[in-house]
Amino acid sequence: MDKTLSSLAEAVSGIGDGATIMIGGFGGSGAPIELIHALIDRGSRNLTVINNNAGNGHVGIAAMIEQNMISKMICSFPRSADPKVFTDLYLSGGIELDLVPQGTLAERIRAGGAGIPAFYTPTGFGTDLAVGKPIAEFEGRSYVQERWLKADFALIKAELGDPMGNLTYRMAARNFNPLMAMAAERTIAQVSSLVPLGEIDPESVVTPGIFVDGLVEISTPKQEEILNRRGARYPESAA
Amino acid sequence: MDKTLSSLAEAVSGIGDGATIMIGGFGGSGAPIELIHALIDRGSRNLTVINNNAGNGHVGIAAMIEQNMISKMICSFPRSADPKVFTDLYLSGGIELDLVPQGTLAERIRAGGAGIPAFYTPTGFGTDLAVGKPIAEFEGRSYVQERWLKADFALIKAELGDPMGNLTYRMAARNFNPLMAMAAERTIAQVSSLVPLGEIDPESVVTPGIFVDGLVEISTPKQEEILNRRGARYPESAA
Amino acid sequence: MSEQLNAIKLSNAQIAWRAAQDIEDGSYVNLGIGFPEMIAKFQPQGRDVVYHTENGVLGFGKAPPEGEEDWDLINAGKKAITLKPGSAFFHHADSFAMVRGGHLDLAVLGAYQVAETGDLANWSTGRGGVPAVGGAMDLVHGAKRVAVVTDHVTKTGEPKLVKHCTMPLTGVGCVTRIYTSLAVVDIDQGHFLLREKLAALSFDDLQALTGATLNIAGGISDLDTPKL
Amino acid sequence: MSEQLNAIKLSNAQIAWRAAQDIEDGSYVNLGIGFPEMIAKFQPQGRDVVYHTENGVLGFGKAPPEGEEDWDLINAGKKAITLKPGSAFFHHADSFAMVRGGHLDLAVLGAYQVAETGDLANWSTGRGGVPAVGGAMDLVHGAKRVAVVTDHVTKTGEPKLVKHCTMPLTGVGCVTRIYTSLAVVDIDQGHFLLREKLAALSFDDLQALTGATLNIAGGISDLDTPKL
Repeated sequence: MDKTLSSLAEAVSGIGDGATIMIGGFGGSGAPIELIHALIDRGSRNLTVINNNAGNGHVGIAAMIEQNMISKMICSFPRSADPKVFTDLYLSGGIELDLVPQGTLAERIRAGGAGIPAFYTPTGFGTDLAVGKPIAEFEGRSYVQERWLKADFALIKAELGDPMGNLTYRMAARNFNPLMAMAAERTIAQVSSLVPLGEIDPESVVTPGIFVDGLVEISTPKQEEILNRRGARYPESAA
Repeated sequence: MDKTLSSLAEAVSGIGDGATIMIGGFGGSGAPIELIHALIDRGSRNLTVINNNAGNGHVGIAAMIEQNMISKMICSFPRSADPKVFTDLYLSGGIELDLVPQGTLAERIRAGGAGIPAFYTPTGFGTDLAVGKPIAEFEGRSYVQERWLKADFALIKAELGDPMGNLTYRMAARNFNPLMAMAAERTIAQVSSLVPLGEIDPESVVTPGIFVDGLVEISTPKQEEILNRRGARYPESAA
Repeated sequence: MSEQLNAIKLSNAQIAWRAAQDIEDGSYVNLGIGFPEMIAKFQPQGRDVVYHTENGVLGFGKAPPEGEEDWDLINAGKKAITLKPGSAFFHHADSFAMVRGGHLDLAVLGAYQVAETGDLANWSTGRGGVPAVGGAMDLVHGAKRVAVVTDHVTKTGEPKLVKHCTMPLTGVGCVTRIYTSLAVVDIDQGHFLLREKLAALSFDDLQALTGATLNIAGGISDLDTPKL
Repeated sequence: MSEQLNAIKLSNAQIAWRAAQDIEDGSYVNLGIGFPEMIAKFQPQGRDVVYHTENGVLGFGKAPPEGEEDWDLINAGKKAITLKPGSAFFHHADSFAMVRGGHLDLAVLGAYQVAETGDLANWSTGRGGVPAVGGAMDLVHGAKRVAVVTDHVTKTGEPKLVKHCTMPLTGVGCVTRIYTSLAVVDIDQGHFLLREKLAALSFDDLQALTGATLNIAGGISDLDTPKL
């Protein structure tokens, strides 16, 4: 079993217009920058993107928005000082936003991966973000019903990967990545080091290979925060 | 911060009559035998015990049943060729049984730990085990509403533990242990090796210490399957 | 016909062999405790199959030699197993997320009864005793294909493929294919669809041993297995 | 009274210092992004506190020196952090299981408004722009104590402790204690209970700056902090 893909282009080749894509990462950590930029090269449009944020700077998801590839964002914290492109698009009605509390976002994605179509959470009860959602009382307390989230594709970033798709992560770059791996029809991981089968201790595997469909090695991955501190743009000609 | 307990007796000292206890393990693997036997020494009664099984042989949970400590079992597979004590007690009405499908049992315990009071699952729909439970339809398919499970205490077995309660497990002895650690008011772990703070790689921690209240080192723990193959009994005088 | 039937019907090993032929290269598979576990022995050469067990192991291999068991390394049937390169451990909630979440390509289970609607009864005879369900009710949901391996009839000659299950259900409308001692039958939109039968058995005789109509679409192949 | 108020009121650092005094040895604590993060600086000597951050780190320490940041090791405010011995990484669902599941001893957040019922408004002014909620709605549920650090009044002098929140709610009936620039106020069964106030401020003046009745039970202590 070898899930290794030969190129970034191959990795994103199946992602057509209108797809729903989960993209791992939280702020500048754990974002699969090379996969995102390969998707920008492919130029898919009308995408729904699920991520905690709506991009920062002019690379990664922010660059996808600048390239007008995204018609809807599902996230918890889309506000950003730079760039203003999401803000401007949102305020002009050019991009749809589904705002979800961060813990509910994580749990909805896990539910999608675990075959749980709906669950109840105290989060959001009595707030504007629960409007229209079913409410139920358990043991005298009120809870909001939330639904699973699934996607056509997940693009994630991992640290070690083996040919069967077993993955580990690097520090807080783990965040949403293992959850998204579970919740997509097709999960593509960029790994910083592709290691031979058997080199990842079965005790230390965070994402078992059953959740991963393809992986591509990017041995010195770009880090979103560092790119942004350098003022990087993608594509470079977009400057 | 040091959650280390000085003795098994201290570890179980708070477990009074009528308590609800989650006990880790699946069949012969992962059962905290020394903690269970300490609880037998303490002699608490009228306990509700949550475990996948209802004991095997004459040690561990089986010995608790033999000692008449348990008034109710919540489990997925209580059937056992040896001993017959659960069978006899159950058929004579001497012990209550709440039978739960194994995946639903795991998810209910996780829900208890995660603050999710209820969720929907396809498991059990249309069967005797869904009788009386709310049913809901999502995207044309029917699901059963299941409730969280919590406990007063969890007794679990881990491999490495540090003074803050960070834990790792040993192979398939992991099973229900990390979930139960999340779902109890007070979680007590027996660890095969107590290591200094900082010796467990933060990437490899399976149960973060926030879920653990006390731990006791049992450096050469008994293994239930091996005990049973030797025909062991607890207490030894019970033979 | 019972003696004649016993003479021609497949052994459990042959049923397991037949089921194994349908497991594709690269599949993630859960084999139920007992008879279904035998399928792993007949995995065709050159196919890479990853086996899942409910208690938190993916990618396990054969049983270890006697005396070399590590009893912390077991499968859901509590039998000792070994690891293959690329295996992983995880807790029970993640394990059943794999099951319920549709990540398994195939789950194979035993059966007391299977209805033409795909309903399965395999956990309780409904005759008292201590009920025990384990992971059966979870496994029938989520896997892309849910197959059954079973004798075609009970020991007393009653059909196990029926119109409606009379025993307590494990799941509703969940089975997609049945490998029996006499035939291979698909569930197709609430009906049995006969795919293969033993050459030595006439369609009418097979129908007589089946509790609901066997439909045909596109011909019936011979159910042909090696002697096992 | 505004100038006089500015002369006596606590600085943010002093409010943070006061809040830090109530954090018990051995606590698991989440400090909200921004002002609440300052509390960690004033953790009293000899108390062991484990800090949780939503993005999957438990047991982190101070910010690293500039130039030594690892940007894969950040907190929920996207600031670089360091690790202390005994730290752990976990994914976002496990992180919010800690929050929602009641495993934190304390969460401290900022506020636009807090009502006497314990309702909190801290995520949206309701005045348009891009809405963003982050983990605030999760954090207000589950922690054993949910505290707020805030100025007692807005920049224009309006009370932030009110009868009903007029801004969009973050959570209903969730706040248990409020540390303000003038007082320490508990929420007790739907009412404000004044625990401490600046000695320089009369009860009547404090009441005038508060949007709902300040109740008293068992006396009012002086809110006394070092100069910070």
